Amino acid sequence: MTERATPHLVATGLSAGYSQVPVVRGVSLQVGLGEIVVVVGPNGAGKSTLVKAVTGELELLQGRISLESRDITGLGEDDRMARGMGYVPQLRDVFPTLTVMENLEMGGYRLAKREVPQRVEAVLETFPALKGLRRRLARSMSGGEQKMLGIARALMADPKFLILDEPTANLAPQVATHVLKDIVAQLALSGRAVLLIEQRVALALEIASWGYVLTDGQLRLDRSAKDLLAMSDLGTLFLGMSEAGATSLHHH
Amino acid sequence: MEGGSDVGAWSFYITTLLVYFVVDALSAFSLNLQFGYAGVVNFGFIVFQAAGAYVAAVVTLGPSGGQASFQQYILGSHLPFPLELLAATLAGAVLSLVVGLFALRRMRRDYQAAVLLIVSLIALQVVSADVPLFNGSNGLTGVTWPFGQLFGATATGSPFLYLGYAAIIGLLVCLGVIWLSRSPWGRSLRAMRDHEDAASAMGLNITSLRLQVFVLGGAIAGLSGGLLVEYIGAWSPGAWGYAETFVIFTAIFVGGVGNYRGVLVGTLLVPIIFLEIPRFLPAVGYPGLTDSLEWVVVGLAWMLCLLFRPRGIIPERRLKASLHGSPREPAPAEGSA
Amino acid sequence: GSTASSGKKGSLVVAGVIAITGTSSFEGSNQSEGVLPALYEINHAGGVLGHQLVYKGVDTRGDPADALPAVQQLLATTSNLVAVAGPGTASAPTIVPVLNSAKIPMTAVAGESAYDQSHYQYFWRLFPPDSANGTAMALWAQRKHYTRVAAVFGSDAGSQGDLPGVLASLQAMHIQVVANISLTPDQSSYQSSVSQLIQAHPDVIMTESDAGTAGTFFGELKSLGGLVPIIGTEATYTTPWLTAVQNAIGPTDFHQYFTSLITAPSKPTAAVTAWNDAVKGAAHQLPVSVNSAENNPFAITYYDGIITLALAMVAAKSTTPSVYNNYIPKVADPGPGKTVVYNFAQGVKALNAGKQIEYFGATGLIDFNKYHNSFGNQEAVTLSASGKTVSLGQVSVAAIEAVPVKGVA
Amino acid sequence: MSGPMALGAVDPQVVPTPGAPVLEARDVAVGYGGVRAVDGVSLAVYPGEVVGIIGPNGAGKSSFLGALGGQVKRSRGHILLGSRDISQLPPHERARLGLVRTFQTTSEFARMTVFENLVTAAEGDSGASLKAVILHPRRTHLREQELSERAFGIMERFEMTHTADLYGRELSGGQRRLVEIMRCLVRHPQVLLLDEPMVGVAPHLTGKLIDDLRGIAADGLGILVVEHALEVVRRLCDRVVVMAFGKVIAAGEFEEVVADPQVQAAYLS
Amino acid sequence: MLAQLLGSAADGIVVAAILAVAAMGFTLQFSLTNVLNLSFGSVMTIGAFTAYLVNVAGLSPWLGLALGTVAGALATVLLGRGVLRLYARRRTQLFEMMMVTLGMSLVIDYGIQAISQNAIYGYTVLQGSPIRMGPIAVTPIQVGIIGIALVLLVAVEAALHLTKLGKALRATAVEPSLARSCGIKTSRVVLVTWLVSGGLCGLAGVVYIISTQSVDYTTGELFLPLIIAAAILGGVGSLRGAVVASLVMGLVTEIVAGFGGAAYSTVAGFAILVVVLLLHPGAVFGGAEDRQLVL
Ligand SMILES: Nc1ncnc2c1ncn2[C@@H]1O[C@H](COP(=O)(O)OP(=O)(O)OP(=O)(O)O)[C@@H](O)[C@H]1O
Ligand SMILES: Nc1ncnc2c1ncn2[C@@H]1O[C@H](COP(=O)(O)OP(=O)(O)OP(=O)(O)O)[C@@H](O)[C@H]1O
Ligand SMILES: [Mg+2]
Ligand SMILES: [Mg+2]
Repeated sequence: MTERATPHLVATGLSAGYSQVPVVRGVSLQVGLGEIVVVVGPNGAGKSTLVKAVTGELELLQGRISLESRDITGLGEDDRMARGMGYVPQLRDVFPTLTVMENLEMGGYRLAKREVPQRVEAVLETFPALKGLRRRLARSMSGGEQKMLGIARALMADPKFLILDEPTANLAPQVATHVLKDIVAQLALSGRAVLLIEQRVALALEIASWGYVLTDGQLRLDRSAKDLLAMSDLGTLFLGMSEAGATSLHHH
Repeated sequence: MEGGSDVGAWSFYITTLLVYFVVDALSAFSLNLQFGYAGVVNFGFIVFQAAGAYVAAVVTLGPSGGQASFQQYILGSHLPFPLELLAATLAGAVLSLVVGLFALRRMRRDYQAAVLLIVSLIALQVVSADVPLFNGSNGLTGVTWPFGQLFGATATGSPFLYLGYAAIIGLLVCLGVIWLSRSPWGRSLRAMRDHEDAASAMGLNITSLRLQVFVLGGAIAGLSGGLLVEYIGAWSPGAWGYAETFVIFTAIFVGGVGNYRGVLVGTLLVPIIFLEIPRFLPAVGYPGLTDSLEWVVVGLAWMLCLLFRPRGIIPERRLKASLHGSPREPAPAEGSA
Repeated sequence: GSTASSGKKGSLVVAGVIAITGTSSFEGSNQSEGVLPALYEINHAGGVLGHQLVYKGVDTRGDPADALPAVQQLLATTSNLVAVAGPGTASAPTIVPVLNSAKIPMTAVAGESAYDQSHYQYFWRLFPPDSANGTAMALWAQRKHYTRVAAVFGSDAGSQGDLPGVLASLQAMHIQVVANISLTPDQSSYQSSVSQLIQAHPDVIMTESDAGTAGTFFGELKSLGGLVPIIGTEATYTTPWLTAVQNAIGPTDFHQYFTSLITAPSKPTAAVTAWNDAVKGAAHQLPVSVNSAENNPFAITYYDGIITLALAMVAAKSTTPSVYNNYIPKVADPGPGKTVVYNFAQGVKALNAGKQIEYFGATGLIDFNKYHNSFGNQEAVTLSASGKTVSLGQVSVAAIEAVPVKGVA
Repeated sequence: MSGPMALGAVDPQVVPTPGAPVLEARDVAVGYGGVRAVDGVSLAVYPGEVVGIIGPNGAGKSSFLGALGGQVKRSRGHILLGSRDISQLPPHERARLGLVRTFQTTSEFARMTVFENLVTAAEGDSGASLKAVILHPRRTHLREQELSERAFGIMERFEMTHTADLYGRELSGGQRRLVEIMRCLVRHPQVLLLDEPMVGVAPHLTGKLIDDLRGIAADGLGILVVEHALEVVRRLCDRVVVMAFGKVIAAGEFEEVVADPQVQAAYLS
Repeated sequence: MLAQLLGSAADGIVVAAILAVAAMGFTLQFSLTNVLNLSFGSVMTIGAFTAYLVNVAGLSPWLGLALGTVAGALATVLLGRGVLRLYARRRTQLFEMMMVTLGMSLVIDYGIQAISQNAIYGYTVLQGSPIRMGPIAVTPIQVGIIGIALVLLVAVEAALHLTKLGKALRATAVEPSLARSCGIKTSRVVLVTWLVSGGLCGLAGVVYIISTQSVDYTTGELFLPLIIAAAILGGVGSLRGAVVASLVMGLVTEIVAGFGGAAYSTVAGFAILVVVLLLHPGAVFGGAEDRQLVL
């Protein structure tokens, strides 16, 4: 794997799960600066679980995680975020009883006070739909609007390493494309590291540089995105797809 | 020495505890149906038991002598068995219907709990202050049990018979509760507990379901009150402070919410063992110190139980689909390759 | 101090069946203040037939349902139980039959009129029924020429007992009740009740409530300038109440305004001296100061009850409850040729000398009627600024019984 | 296709007359305080038809579905199921008449197993009432067996059999979505309202879902589906309605609607 | 008639001020940690006894007020950190936690009963002679308590909605995990919640006994139901709501008492809650059902 960027996040031999029962077993992955790394897999494969282990929401049963070659295995969620991680969870990604502005301020919790207004404006620029909703409570917004807010919130801190768990869920097609092709791709271009989970597999692989296929809690493939995209049998082999499904993967 | 320790005294003591166990088990089952299944946090539970107790008392005490007699009450009459227990059951049901109509409105569950707690306080104050109702804070005395003419006037005079009588009623009702909660109706209750909007979008009438379970629970509470008052022969506001509701709740938590075997164990542990064992502690310090410390011990035991068994001694069991009348064995868990 | 004889024979238990925790926990305090000195005196005089007596508190928590197993546990585990002090108001209906059928003599303190005509063989009551105390208060008011009475009673069980007697007696004596105020215990403020009271312009307040409530109420009454004479029931003449109200309105005003009607000794007697000695002897065991225990009418009554029971055991030459029970009136009631004794030691001495005795108690003459009730004259007392009981006068049993009280059987 | 035991006892009034819509919304509006989320939407769904609603985020699609299902208060307009006006009925009565829906935010029963989630979906029918349970135990038992057959059949189809005994709260995001949909399939509704049913569902299962939905529509049922994935909409829907700012801005066949310049401007730019 | 009404209304405002201080503390704690803390009353008692002991030691009653507040804050932090957190680590659920706090209140209350020998202690400080205006009579300290309540309302409300920490508190209350993933140190934030609400609780204990003029082990426990009622009536989490609700309940109880219904005055106060529920069922509905404990 010589062509990969210098690793920013390195996870080795991760096992994590719920009530001491591992769901994800022995997964190793790395994300380098300037890279977009995609994890794909069927429902229930353990993608979100893997991500929660990386953010620290779930305690590790086994394995180590390092960020910028420093071991962060023992750190709590808040400390990991303080080291430049950002996270958009799949579910529960906004503070429902806070307004849009307050949500964004929380996203920029660790920023200096005077930086916040600037960042808010910058982030709202990327999601114009939120502009008119500054004082709206998050729980009284539409599904897609909430998702946008969730992403915007995570962008506030301008994280060096961003984790997105199905960020395009509930988003209208052009917004989804905007998120992946403009925002995420732009982040990578500017030297950030991105770990992305997507069900819009083809679209994700298009922008990604590296991809992992996770099924049943274990890594099955670890290839460059181009290689994965070229594998015509990717869907049938690893994602349990029928022929029809596999074609839809490519012409999405 | 006649009054001293002998087999008789011990067996009376144990019998009393067993009668209480039956009454508490009824309460705990009914509360578990309401809380564990339907998610209704009935912090006013004891009021419905009290309603049953008062009604069972007054319908057997005979007409009240009014202000001139040493106790005044309403509804005085001489109902024979089993009408007095039916009246008690009905009292619990009717009162819970009335309370349920406003307290079960759509609101956050913890608010609802607090509202019902307040109902409990209001009821206690009204009954204490309003003497003509149920003789105010002095309460009612002289209640006998239905088979008094046959076996001796007071239930404590023939405790074993009373235990048998209570146990049969208790057993039947508890089995009924178990059966109901395993039925599709019980499952609807759990659906309502977990997601009201989804449940109603599937055609469940939330308002009616909640009221059903509240009234059913209230009826059982009333019955348990009737059984209790016929045994101890007296009933007064001192017997139904809101703390009594918490004792039953704790029994459920300690035993295991949603699991009737757990609930039974909890009922045995909390009201009986937690609250009785400290009576055996040796006296220390000034008079009263031991009794205060007893409660400290009860509180600590309570907390330790919740700490070491957060899901209860026998936690709620997952109802495995294969056990559920399905002809098919569920496929073993496999990857989706 | 160490007792005269110890451990020759096994000790015997006197149980106090009473609310020790919960809202009526003051009952437990009253009781131990009387029973412990009695036991001290008895044990100090060599015990009963060589047995030492020990006290065991049994907590009813003020709840009949809790009281029942508590008492049954007592009966099951205490083979050497000889007597019970109590039960108190809330639990009596459930407990009296149980103790009676277990054949344990009890000196009950339940004021309910249901026990005015008790047929329980083992039930003994040295207390006046609640109504008698109320009648005495009304008589006292009449004697003081008060014409406008305000009744201020707590709404809790403990405080409601005397109210019907008060109201009925006032009615019988044609004294006007200008306000009848009920206080819910433990509120943060009673200002509205206070102003209601002031606007009724009473010339006297008759009252009973728990101590905390009284402190708040009278404190506010004073700060709004509404103090008038106060006549309290027997229950107000207990330390917590006295302290709370004294604290709230200050000792000077307290002494000036406050009177309480209590069961009273007819005169300072040898029995009262014995009682005072006993309290001092037991002081280290008591939850309150010697002074307040000495003046607690409930405590004195308990004391008399236990001394009487112990003397009955000596007279019967048996500690078997069913045997000595019959001797209880024999050692207390007055009669021709009986030797009057004022304390336990005297009684034992006289009995051992083969005499018949009459125990004249610290509360005065004891004379059980056929319902096992005995109560004496009532006395109006107040507390001096230095905390001593000052007698203001007496209301006789005869006067009380002469009032045609209707509605309170 | 009703089995040996009809699960959804259907009100005769609700059965549409031939050629008439099974669900009709007339001038429906929803407001939240100052926000006009739905502003006079009229729309009809005919038996056997799958109608898609597309539109930008915040267009009012979910609010409209909420008004149809009774979860959200209408400020005006009427809703007809068959020939019956159901505008005033509470959600559970609409459901009993055969109007079944999913939610955009999944609504699984968290402390019930997947299996129980499915069988409970049929509970709204009177078969599960206290009365039926007490008075007809035998019938209840048979009904349970029938239901569990169906539930296992559906779980197998969506590769969820291995999750049958997992609690709702133990599911992954996509699995929750599948439970949400499977619950609807347990019933025999007249009309199905689906709010973004495919979000988070792995691609190969979306294919199956499309086939299934088309299949049951063919049995004479009306389906109204809100969806952002255009590929899905193209393959699933007979007709598409485009909403923006609470109003319908275009309607018709998929290809012609997406070609509409107004739609292009509002939605696809 | 009017005089009586005015007098009662004035009394009602005094009662309301005491209730408001307690209800603000309670509502804050409840909405920010999601623990329905039934030991809140016991902590009030701790604050009250602290003030009493300061008085016994012959120190200034104002110091008693301050130390009572501190004692409430410390006790709450100790219980929250030392006890409740243990349970949270074991994933105790909302209602089980309520039971835990109930056990805690038993231990504290009866512990205090044991230590205080079950006696009632007088606390007659800061009384002063009443200021009279027609039928209205209030003591200076009562005016002071009303002032304290208002100042606290404004201060805490502003802190909660205008400061970053306040917003972080609210964020943590709804989505603790998401809050951590914003870099918020939730455990520190929760500490602040305990401190502030505990301080209010201790202060409430002291002002309560200044009014009742006595303290015993049941002091707080008996006041708790009223506090809970006020918190709910005001809408949990809303300080303004808690204050308005306290005012309504204070006025109702005192006016009912003033017109002869003293025995039913508390009942009337509670009945308000019931009436509001009947007339306006949505009034107290709000917030997510599936809150998690934040400890
Ligand atoms: N409870 C509410 N209070 C106030 N406004 C609301 C509420 N719910 C939704 N809205 C607003 O109403 C509008 C329509 O929302 P709705 O959820 O119906 O949109 P949608 O079309 O489903 O969007 P999406 O595709 O993002 O799910 C949006 O602007 C939203 O912000
Ligand atoms: N809270 C939980 N408790 C127990 N098991 C869980 C929990 N959350 C998830 N699981 C289980 O862990 C497995 C992996 O879940 P995860 O959410 O990681 O899947 P995923 O790959 O993200 O799927 P999806 O694409 O559907 O989001 C699933 O089988 C699920 O049942
Ligand atoms: Mg996932
Ligand atoms: Mg939507």
